[in-house]
Amino acid sequence: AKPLVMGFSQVGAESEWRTANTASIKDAAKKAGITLKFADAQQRQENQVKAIRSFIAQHVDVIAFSPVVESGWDTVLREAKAARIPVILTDRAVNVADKSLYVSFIGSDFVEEGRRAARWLLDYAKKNPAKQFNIVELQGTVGSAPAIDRKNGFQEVIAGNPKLKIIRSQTGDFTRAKGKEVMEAFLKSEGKNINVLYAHNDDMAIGAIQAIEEAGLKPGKDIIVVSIDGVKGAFEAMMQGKLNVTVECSPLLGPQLMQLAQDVVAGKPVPKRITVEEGVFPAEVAAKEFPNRKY
Amino acid sequence: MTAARMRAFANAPWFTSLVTVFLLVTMLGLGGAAYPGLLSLQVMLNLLIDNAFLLVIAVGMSFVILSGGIDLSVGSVLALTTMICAWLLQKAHWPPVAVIALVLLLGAAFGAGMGAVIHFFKLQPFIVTLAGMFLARGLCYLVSIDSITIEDPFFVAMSQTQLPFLGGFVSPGALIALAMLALAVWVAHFSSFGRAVYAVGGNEQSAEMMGLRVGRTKILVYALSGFCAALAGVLFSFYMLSGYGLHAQGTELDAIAAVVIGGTLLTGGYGYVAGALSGVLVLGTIQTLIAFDGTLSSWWTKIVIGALLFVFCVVQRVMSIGKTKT
Amino acid sequence: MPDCAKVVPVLEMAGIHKQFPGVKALLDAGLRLYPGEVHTLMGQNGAGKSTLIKVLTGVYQPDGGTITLAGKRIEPRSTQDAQSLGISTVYQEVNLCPNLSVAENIFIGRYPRRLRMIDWRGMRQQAAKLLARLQVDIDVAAPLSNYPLAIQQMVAIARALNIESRVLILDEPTSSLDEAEVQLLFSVLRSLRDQGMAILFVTHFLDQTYAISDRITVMRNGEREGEYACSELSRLALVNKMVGAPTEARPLDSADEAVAASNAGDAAVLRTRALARKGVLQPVDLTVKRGEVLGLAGLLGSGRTETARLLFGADKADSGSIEIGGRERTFATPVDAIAQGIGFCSEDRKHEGAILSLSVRENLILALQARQGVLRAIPFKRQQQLADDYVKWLGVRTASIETPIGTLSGGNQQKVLLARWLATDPKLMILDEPTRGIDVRAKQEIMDYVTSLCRKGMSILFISSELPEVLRVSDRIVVMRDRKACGEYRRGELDETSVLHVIAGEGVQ
Amino acid sequence: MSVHAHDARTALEPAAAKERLVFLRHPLFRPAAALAVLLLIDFFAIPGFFHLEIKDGHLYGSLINIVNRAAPLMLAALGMTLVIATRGIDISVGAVVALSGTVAAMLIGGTMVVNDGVPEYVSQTPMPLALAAALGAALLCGAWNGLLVAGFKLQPIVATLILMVAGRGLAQLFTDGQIVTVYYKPFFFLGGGYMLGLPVALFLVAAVFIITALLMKKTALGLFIQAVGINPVAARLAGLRTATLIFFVYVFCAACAGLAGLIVTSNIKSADANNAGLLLELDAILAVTLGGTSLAGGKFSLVGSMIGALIIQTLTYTIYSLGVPPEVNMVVKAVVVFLVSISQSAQFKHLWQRRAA
Ligand SMILES: Nc1ncnc2c1ncn2[C@@H]1O[C@H](COP(=O)(O)OP(=O)(O)OP(=O)(O)O)[C@@H](O)[C@H]1O
Ligand SMILES: Nc1ncnc2c1ncn2[C@@H]1O[C@H](COP(=O)(O)OP(=O)(O)OP(=O)(O)O)[C@@H](O)[C@H]1O
Ligand SMILES: [Mg+2]
Ligand SMILES: [Mg+2]
Repeated sequence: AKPLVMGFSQVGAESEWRTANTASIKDAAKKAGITLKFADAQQRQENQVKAIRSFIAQHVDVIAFSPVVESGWDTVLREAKAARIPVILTDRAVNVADKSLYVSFIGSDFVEEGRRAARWLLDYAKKNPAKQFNIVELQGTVGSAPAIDRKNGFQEVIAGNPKLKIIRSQTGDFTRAKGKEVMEAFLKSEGKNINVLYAHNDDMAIGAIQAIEEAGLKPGKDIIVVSIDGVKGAFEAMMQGKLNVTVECSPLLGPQLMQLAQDVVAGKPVPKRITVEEGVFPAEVAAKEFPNRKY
Repeated sequence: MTAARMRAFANAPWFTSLVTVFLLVTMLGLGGAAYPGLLSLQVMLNLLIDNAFLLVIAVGMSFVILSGGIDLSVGSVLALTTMICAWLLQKAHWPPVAVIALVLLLGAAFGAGMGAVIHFFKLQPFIVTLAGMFLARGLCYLVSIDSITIEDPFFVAMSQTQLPFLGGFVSPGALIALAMLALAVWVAHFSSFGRAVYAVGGNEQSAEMMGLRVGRTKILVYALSGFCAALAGVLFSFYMLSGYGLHAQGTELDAIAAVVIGGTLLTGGYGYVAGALSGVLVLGTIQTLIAFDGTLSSWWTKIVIGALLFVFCVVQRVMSIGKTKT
Repeated sequence: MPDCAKVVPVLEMAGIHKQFPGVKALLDAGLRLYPGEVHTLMGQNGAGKSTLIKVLTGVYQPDGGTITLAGKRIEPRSTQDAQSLGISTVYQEVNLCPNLSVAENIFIGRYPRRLRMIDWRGMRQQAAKLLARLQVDIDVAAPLSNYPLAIQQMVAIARALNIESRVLILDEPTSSLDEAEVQLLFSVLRSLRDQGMAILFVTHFLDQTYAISDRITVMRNGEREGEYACSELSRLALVNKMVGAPTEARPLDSADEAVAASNAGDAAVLRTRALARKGVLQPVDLTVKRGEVLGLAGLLGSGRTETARLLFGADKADSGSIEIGGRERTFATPVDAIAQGIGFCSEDRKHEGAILSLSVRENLILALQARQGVLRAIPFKRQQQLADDYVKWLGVRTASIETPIGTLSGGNQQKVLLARWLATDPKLMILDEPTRGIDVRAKQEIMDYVTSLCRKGMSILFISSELPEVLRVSDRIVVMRDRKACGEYRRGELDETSVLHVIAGEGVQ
Repeated sequence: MSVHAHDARTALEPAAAKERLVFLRHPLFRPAAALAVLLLIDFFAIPGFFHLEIKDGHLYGSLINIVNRAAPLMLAALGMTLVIATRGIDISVGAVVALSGTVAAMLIGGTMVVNDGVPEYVSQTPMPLALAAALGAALLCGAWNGLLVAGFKLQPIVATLILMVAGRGLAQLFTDGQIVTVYYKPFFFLGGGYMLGLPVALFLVAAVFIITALLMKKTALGLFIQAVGINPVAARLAGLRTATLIFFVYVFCAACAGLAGLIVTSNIKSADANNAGLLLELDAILAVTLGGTSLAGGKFSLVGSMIGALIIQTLTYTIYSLGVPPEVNMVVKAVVVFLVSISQSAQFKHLWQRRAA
């Protein structure tokens, strides 16, 4: 039979995480014998729409994409539906009135990731009942979905607890350099007040850790560092005791996606929402887990 | 004699634009040979549909660049427009016509404001519009950090209407963009405002000495660009049905590139508004080629875009050598 | 000529003051202009003529003084103001838009319209008609920048003529025109005068002044020196009033001959063989000998400037060769020519000469520095000394050597550019219209430099639209016509009329 | 001839008064004043802003932070100043930063070997070689830009757009889109080390600045670059090798960007091809214009550009320190840029004087 053709529109290559995501999808496609049409949108929704339109024009068998943003997909998805091409979402959901416009969504739940980070912190706080926890937050790119969701999830959980308080919050654009720069400023203006750093991704945490060290403090001890993603660098930091915990957000959805695509095209019923197995990795397990990390 | 006529032909001011069109056709031809299906009618129409907003922005940018200025704020103004549209429609429940009228007005006013600052304080357009870019982008987040989905029936209808055309379809947005282009070409070549723009771009001091209203022209140019950016924002709202602060990042560079590729000189005074169309199509074609190829990784995508731009610009340059006044 | 006692002036400027940083350009200057007269404004370079005109036309705001037009006080704030008041102006430096077509440059701001649209075809026809009145026959749809300065000047004049106005102001309109064109312009001006228009005319040519004007206002150092009826002022008296001190009785008239050096050796400094460029210049053979002045005469567009540019490597020749000191050279860029000891003073001062926002000193040393190379900077002290010396020697009127050259008057800019090349001590100096816009005294001085430089062994290729000037300084004259050289004559073989015959293609009689 | 009496004294008096305040008219006065005002606001709004202490044998404090962070921007602005002076623009500096940082990081690379919790560092390529390669890559980029602008006579903005897009792609290609972490201590000295109590990056900037300034003052480069920027046609006819000059400034600009890339990489101990130097070109151009250099080319001020870069970095730092909510960052930045540039315009001075009078 002719190999299955999948059109995949990726957000871009803005982070290691994303690159791992792309690599996983490409590998899995090769393994599954699926012809992958890959298009990079360079972080822009309009480019994704263009790519999807060109997939429709090329009559691919199935379209998958990681939406840059949740809103604004109605029209083009309708065109896909009219062309009878099933659509699978990865990584992020979309916000459309008609849920039949896509067959399935496979990916992580950013809000839940924020909650998990907060829950870990609550647990930690219980072990040190006497202390007050002043938190500084390094947000992702202003307006981006992970930044908004991870912030909300985190806040939701710590809201009821007077001992946990966010004293500073600023964007670090998901990058090491900005994370470091912003943390430097925080350290200057808040100094010893800061007990906890919550970073929306590992990269910013790694940058901030450098800033903390340069300020003469011990990350992981003087300031507890909590972050999200679970990239290799985070594990290295944890092994050195500089990072306390990272909440996994797995980019390795390639195999699951390919399986799903084959099922969809074969006409098998598929669940509307598939959540990826993700863990929470505190520093204690870092050394053991490190060899298993792929990205 | 024929040699002389050839020379005159190559020296004609529209020659560069012609070269651009020729190269565009060549590129599409080669692409069509390599990727079957590329030359289908709908793909060509998609080129228009998907780039309608960019075309409108590039039209406004053409005027600014012809007048010797630059406008970096257009992408942000577009985003701000989508945001205001979405907010007014969804949260304040305004009627769509009022919303569109208001945002177009706001866009023009925003541009005029920047133009006034540029003119009265004799500041550099680059810096003023850069500040405008930050401002408009920042205002988006003040409206809402999150994206807002637009459910207004009129916008939805504009988004989903497919006007049949020779067996394919075009969107209303694409038609609006083409109409805007036609209007702009008329303004540039048959109105005294348009000619004043060229004069100011050619030599501002001389234009002043010849008794043209340089200040008024400059302010109007930026107002026009702001208006176009807002119109592009409305088209974008049709296209995406959402308002979002991160929409259209970097569009200003695309627009500038489109204008320049279309044969307009960044130093002002030389070029054609119609060139914006060929510039936009060149950029769109490059993207379509890459999407049809479908094997490029994210970085190869960038490298190939760069390479295609390079080939295009150099060939364009070599073909029109000897005439360009830089 | 109107009777000044009875007629009221259409325009009166009085007590005008204007100060620039470091310069008092106008000090109590004034002017009276009557309907139906041609009034010439005269004065040395930097006397304030152009500034006075710019104050009148709203380019500059005066620091004090009054302007009255047809009995009403006016305060033009911008050029539009002045235009709408009926004052039409041709400025000294051509102020047109190079990117627009010739026709548009004439009509911009007041297009002929049809159906509320610009009527392009009508505009081109009218433009062609207007230019035909000045006997210029060119493609009016082509961009202005395609044409040499002289044509641009004609376009500027055509533009001014087209404006319905009471007052017409021409600031050195003739500086790049040849004799025939000047005569044409004059006949147009006379007919306008007869229709009652008041015309203000600025020139440095005494002949032209006496040929056309009814009255003369002389300016000196930013002041009005006096106002005279043309018929009552002798040439010598006029010059004395401009200069401020009685000059020696030596006639400064261009008609009079100065004695030239004529010590030309025989060694050729430069020789071209069939040097040509397609569509621009047909094969030319030229020889310039050591210590001689070789004049190039010809009408506008006869290819003199092109010849000069090829010799200097500003444009690349596509056939033929240049031989210097017996060795064949090719010049791809001016750098190569400069290395061989050639200097070139362009006719287009504003676009090809002066670097406007750099200081006089920087402009002056630029070519010398370029020849020395980027790394061997001329010490600052030496730069100052060079600049000071040349400014003094050529009598450049400038607040200091550190003022931007753009703020100097036109003639003074020209002197600085001349100095730029003199400083490189070239073997061959190409002077394309070096005396354009230069006052009588300075012109005399420049001619004297030219001859004295030759005495020191420098060779000069001299291009000028003023035939008498060419005749006077040149040891030999090559006449050009239709982009090729059509004759070579030694000093004395030709006079003005015979040159004109050669130019017209009739040979020497 | 009627002559209006004119009171020359009234006209001259203010002029005389102005002579005494001549420094007010110095082109650098206004950028410097803007910076001073910004610092003054910081002084009142941020406690301990000017506080400096010695920590681990070097100075530590907000001011040190600002200059340290501003170092890459200052370098980029230095190169950009010369490009702008020739009427050009280089929007590829961000990509060059990414590229040079990537090359250095990949060559030095190294792996962390954890022995009993003590990390050890090993380098792959000798560091000097790696640094030379990184700067070499930057120079190549500059030569490429220079070739397109000076050789092919492409418009600078499109010519450098090509590298802006493709350069970052190349960097990502080298790293496979991963962040390359460097595990080699000596390399960190460049962007994170201290000498005589001050950041090493500061010395690098100072060195480049001094070399550039000397080059501009002691050779004729400065004059030539201005001449080319103001009137390229006249400059060529005066015998300048305009193409060579233009080629040179692009190479120089890329070299500065390359050095900036090394500092950035060394500072965060890793090369992030995706994000390093992102939009640095805009900030660099902004710095140059804030410093009073016109984008139309010609006269330029290196010191002005340095001040411009410091204004931008101080502003960023202030925003972070004041606890401005992130969604307002852009608005604040926009307002400050507006205010600073308006306050620098001559027209503003007129308005102000008229009000005062
Ligand atoms: N914008 C300016 N800034 C400073 N000084 C100026 C400016 N314009 C003119 N000047 C000075 O004013 C004086 C008068 O200049 P103006 O151009 O009026 O002379 P002019 O009589 O027209 O001379 P020319 O015959 O050479 O054209 C000169 O000393 C000149 O340097
Ligand atoms: N009267 C004219 N009619 C049409 N074209 C003209 C005229 N005068 C000059 N030109 C243009 O001038 C060009 C050649 O001019 P060039 O500058 O070589 O001549 P020139 O002898 O130096 O004249 P000039 O006196 O202007 O310096 C021609 O290409 C032609 O287009
Ligand atoms: Mg003058
Ligand atoms: Mg000539």
